[in-house]
Amino acid sequence: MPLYHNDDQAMLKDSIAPFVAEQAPVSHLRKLRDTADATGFSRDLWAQFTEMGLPGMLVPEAHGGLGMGHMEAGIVLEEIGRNLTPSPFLSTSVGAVAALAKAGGTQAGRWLPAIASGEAIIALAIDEGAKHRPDRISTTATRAGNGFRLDGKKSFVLHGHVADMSIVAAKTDGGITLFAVPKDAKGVTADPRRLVDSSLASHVTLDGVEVDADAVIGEVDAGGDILDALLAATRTGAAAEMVGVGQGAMDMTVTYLKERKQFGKLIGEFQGLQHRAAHLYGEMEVARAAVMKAQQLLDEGSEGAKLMVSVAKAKAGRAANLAVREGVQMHGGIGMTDEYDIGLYMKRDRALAEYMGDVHYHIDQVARMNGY
Amino acid sequence: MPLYHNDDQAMLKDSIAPFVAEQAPVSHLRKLRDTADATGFSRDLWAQFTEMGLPGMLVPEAHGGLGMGHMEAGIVLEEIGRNLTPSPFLSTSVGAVAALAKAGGTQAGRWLPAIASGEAIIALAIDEGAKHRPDRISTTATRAGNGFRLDGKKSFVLHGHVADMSIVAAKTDGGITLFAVPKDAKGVTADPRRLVDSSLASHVTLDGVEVDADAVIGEVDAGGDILDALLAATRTGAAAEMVGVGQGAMDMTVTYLKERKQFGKLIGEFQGLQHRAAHLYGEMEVARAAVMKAQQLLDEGSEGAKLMVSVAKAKAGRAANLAVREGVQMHGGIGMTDEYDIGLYMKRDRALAEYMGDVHYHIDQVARMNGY
Amino acid sequence: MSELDAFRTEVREWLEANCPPEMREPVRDEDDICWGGRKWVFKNEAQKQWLEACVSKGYTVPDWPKAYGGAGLTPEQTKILKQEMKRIKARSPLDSFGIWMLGPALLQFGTEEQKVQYLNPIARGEIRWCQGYSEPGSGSDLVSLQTFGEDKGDHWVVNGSKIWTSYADKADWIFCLVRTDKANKYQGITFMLFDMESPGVTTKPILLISGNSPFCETFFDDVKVPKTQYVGEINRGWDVAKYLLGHEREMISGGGAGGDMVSIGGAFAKAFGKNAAGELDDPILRAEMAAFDTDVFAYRAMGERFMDMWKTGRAHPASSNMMKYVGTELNKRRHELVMSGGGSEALEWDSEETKGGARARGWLRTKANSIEGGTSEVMLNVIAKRILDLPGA
Amino acid sequence: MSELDAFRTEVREWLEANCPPEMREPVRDEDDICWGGRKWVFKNEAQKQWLEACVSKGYTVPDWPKAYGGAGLTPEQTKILKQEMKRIKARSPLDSFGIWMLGPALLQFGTEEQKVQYLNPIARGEIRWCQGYSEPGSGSDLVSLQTFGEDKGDHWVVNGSKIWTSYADKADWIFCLVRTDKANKYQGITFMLFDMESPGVTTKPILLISGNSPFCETFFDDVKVPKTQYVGEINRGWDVAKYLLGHEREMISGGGAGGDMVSIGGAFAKAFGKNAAGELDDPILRAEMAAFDTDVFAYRAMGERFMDMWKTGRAHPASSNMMKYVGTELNKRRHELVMSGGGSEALEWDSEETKGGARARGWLRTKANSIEGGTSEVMLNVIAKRILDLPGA
Repeated sequence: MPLYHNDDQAMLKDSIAPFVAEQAPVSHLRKLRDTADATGFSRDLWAQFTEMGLPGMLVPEAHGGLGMGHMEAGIVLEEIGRNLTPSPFLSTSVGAVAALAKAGGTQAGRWLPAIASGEAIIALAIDEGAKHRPDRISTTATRAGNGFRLDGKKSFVLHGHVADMSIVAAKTDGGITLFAVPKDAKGVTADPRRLVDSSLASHVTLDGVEVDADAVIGEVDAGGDILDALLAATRTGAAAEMVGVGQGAMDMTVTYLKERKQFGKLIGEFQGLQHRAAHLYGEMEVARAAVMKAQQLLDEGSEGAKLMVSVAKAKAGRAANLAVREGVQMHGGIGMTDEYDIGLYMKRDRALAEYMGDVHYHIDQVARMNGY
Repeated sequence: MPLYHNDDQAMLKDSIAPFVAEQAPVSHLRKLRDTADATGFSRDLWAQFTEMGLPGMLVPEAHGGLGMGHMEAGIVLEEIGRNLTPSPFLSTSVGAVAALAKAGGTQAGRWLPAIASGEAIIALAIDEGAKHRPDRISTTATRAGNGFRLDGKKSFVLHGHVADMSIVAAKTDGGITLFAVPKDAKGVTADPRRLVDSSLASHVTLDGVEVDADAVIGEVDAGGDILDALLAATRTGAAAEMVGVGQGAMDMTVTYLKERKQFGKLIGEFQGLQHRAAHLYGEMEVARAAVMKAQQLLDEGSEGAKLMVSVAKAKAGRAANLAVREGVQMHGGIGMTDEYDIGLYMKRDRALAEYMGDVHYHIDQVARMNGY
Repeated sequence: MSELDAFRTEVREWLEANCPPEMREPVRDEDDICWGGRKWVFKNEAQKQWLEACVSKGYTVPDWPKAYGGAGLTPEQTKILKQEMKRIKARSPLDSFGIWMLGPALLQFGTEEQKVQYLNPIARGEIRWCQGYSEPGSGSDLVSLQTFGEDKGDHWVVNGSKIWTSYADKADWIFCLVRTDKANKYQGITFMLFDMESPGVTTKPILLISGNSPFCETFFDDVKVPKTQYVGEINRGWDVAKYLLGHEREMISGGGAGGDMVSIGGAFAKAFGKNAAGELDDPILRAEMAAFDTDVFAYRAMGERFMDMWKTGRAHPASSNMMKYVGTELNKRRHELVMSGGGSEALEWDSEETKGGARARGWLRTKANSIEGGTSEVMLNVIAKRILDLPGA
Repeated sequence: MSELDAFRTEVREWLEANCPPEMREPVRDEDDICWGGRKWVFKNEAQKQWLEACVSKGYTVPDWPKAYGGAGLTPEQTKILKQEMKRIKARSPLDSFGIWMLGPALLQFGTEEQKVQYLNPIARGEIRWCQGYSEPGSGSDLVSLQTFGEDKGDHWVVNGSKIWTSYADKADWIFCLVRTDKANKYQGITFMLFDMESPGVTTKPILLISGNSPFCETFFDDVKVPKTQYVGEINRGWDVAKYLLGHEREMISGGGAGGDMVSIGGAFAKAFGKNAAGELDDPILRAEMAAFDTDVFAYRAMGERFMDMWKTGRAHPASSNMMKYVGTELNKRRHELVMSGGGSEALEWDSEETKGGARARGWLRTKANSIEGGTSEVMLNVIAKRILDLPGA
């Protein structure tokens, strides 16, 4: 497969880009923020997403979805990134779908159609501390009655306070097991926090939460692979969204360079800024290619996907960080004001960079996967 | 003490700078190189150094030296760096003197006056592998007869093939012990290698070398502190020399920017290059200050010296590396030719950066000394 | 040296007796800073006591002459006072643009009368000043400013607007660059002083990305300024401004110079835990923090060197630009690392545990460091031109 | 797809039968490369066999038409051939500026006669070409070149000198930019071809900091060039040169695209040993190597994407400049890390163990990457102007 969008994908992009730009531009985020929206996203917008079939893009056709791949999901995520659109798309339609589709079984049968129909919002309860350490899960699931009893604390759970179901990673006797914990389960408390980018992420407490045996996603003790699928999909998706954030910030900044005058010149005429903008362009292009490669390898089910996913998350993190930093700096004083959008890009970038492993985590993974 | 050269130090600089520039400019290095000099430096030049009292700058007055400090030695080293002068000054007059002065005793009494009088060249046999790891010495010194028997291999021993004495760090039963191994000791072989900067460094093999008990520098098993003194002095000196190398490269490059025309302009008019040159200037100034601070703390015998020495070696390494890289790049094609001096600065910088711990080693030390 | 030793002893005893314990606690946030001024409300009794004690000794501006409210200390004595205050972690008794900016300008360019009139209330924290330099259309190109003062014989009538006036909504007076000659770009600006309560002055806070509003837009609508209220010469305000910009940079950049050698990696080691080798348990972040610490410790040495040279006239006049450039870029990098170190917790914007998103807001605030007081790009231009003497820079 | 599968099988079998085992060993140094030409002496029988086998199939230039010595393969088939060669680690049968540079120029701008005349000997490795672009006074400002060809009716008389002519001392012919109209900067250059044995041509190798001399200065003293020996139109050689510069960048940058995903950290892990956590036992160097590997793996993806887009006409025409910029800067960084990884051993300049200082010389060689074929600065200018459309760039 060549590493560019084929005709179908290009068509998808041509329909998604104007849709998101019109329905959920940055002003949409501002409105939710300024009205202190308590959901974290617009349910009306999600309904519009549903009309276009987006929530079920990655859901297999057998479960009522479109059976598309990560390359296609990435197209949507890039536009979400470019417009800073608050949306449960990444956790629900990418991360949760990847896990459920990989696992199959009861929970897949129950939730995948509900995701595809736009009815279910799913949260991913993986992290436990302030940093992403999925190899050190201490939430426990102990056998109790017909099922399990879950105890632990989860953090950085996007949409955790409104999700219809949360995928919870827990330690079981022989490994890691993933559980589908429904919204109304007793003993679950979600304490939502407003983050720097105005999104809401919860600290989730699981205090003796009892679930049936069939709440297990996949098999008991065999959640490692499913968790890996969830992580690979979510990381790649977050990277695609960051490419959108970085590209949006860069485009806005390049436009500004062509408009703002200082010392009797357009500031874009100054070679110092030209070279930095050109360097940034190169970094963004590299990041974009890395993300597409990760999407391609995931879609192919390739062995090499895991390495490329970490490369993509790290590289997109670096490039988008550069884009928002250069963006604010090149905008000068007005870039520091809440009135201008560039600062909002910096905030969203920071949250995405941290989500599911930051640059440092993934560079370290690259080293480990290469045996050093 | 203020962190600039006082009047005496400024006077010293005013006499050293023209002396080195006249007697041992870059052409002096070229001549040694092109005649495949087998010593590694000019003994005539060393005699001139001696006339000025330089070899014994750091030697206590009681031992016939000038009893000066690292700040003064740094003045000489900076000029050595700026002119790429091949010289045993760093190993003999800085590293060895620091160790011998710290240790006192027989070996100090024997070698310090000889250093001050310009008669003795001393080599430092610390490293064993390709990287500087002074905490992992495997050369052994075992008690034998009246003294010790030394076995092991040393590497990167500058002037090792011509030194009158080598300071050898070896493992003894209860710690590290330093030995003064004279040139003619049986079982020592020095295999000199031409390095990238045309200097000569030896692989030294110690094969059952027998030395008397009084060859111990300081006390048996108590060589750790003396080694620390040697390392601190040599690292700070290498950092000062790198400041000279970086400054020399930067000055040459800034001059070139004012002479070379491209696209009908002096290339120094291009803001892209201006900003990079200005950034480099800042980095060089930071490195210079760090090196002076390390010199000051060493001269004061301060507790904080060790940290600052690593900071200085690392920062000078980074800044000088930037200076030579920018130097070659800004010179363009001619910077790649052997005919122009800028490439020689790049080579010397690389050797100094590696000597007694590279940037990575010292940054790691900074972390360790700060408890992480 | 014994005179200085005696002074040190005296200072130490005085501080012991006069600096309230609450004023030895670290400054937690903006609220712990004492800015003074007509509208000032002390946050607590200790803050008031501490200011008054310092005012009585001239210690709010220790190196200013006694006639202007200072203590008339020599540079050596001033250094000792600062060292001793730092030793007991005493808070600054008074922060003030009057002390940092207008004061030095008046000391350099003011008449004797002006010095007495303006400096004493600054030293006592009675008048709080703000600075009116930038305008919406100017930015880095400060000298293109348009705010105009029309000559009306014994006064000017000022019209225009300023932006980035720090705390203009809380200040009593403003020092302000006003164009008084439209024909002459550089030599057509006057450095004026006037009361913010003058009719025609209005302010509007600017909401920043950090969620805070330390700056304002300030509008002048036919503001009358007596022709006695200027510093230096009429139409030569640019000289004063340039002098002050150097001073501001010195302040912004020198800020770090006397600071502690606090290691960022050391500060986070506990949160992350350590591996078997005693290393902070996030290897790549550890490496970045260590590289940063190395740069910062080196920069601190430069701060010390810069101050030592600056005070004795040894520094290149433009070296404050270099300090400002390097220092502000480092500070931005520090806060990127602080955010990484804090992880998802540091992202929280208004939770109690994070003190209302202190880390995130602080991180965003630092992005202005390399813009305010001259952008990094302008600093680099100045270094290229004035220090490296590059052509056409 | 089955046609391509059949082709793959065929290629695989042919390679198995025709690529000598010695030609499947990694290239160790310059001596293992086959450049061809009139003066060429094969290093061994295998090198000769392999070249001849490829020539007979047209595989030295597989995508050129058969009439010009190629195999006439489609892009898909060419890709398969390359994949299969890579699979068995086959060396390139023939490296040549004729293949990389002059060939594409002739294919684009040459007459049918010229194509037949010049391309066949290139494909067969019979004529080795060098490139005469830069001059001592020009550099990045290539179009300022001064070498002049005086019009003498049926021929030019060329005077001047070129610099950075790769292997000019070993080449048979040169393709060369010569000014033929002094009044017209861009439209006054002709892209000429002539024999290096023409009277008046002399070459002088340039000693580089790496100690090697792959480049020469080349002097033209009344060199007679028939007026048939040019490509494109007279005075329009700049169009050909620009086209070729793009191609050269594509080559320089695309070089890495097909390479293996070799990890630099992985390569050094053995030398350093590992700590208890399995990490390369030099934590800061490990971090830098890991950051580098991340960048390189990402860049490789861009190389693949770039080639896929370039071949199908989807790439921005200036994107080869971006590839060149990013790729060459990465390669310089790689060699800095290789030197650090090698420590003091890598500093050795002529010892046997280091194969005559191979690492140090290789490191120094890479410093030219961001100068030759257009400096990084020129690349950034082009990106700023042609991709970002910045004003005045």
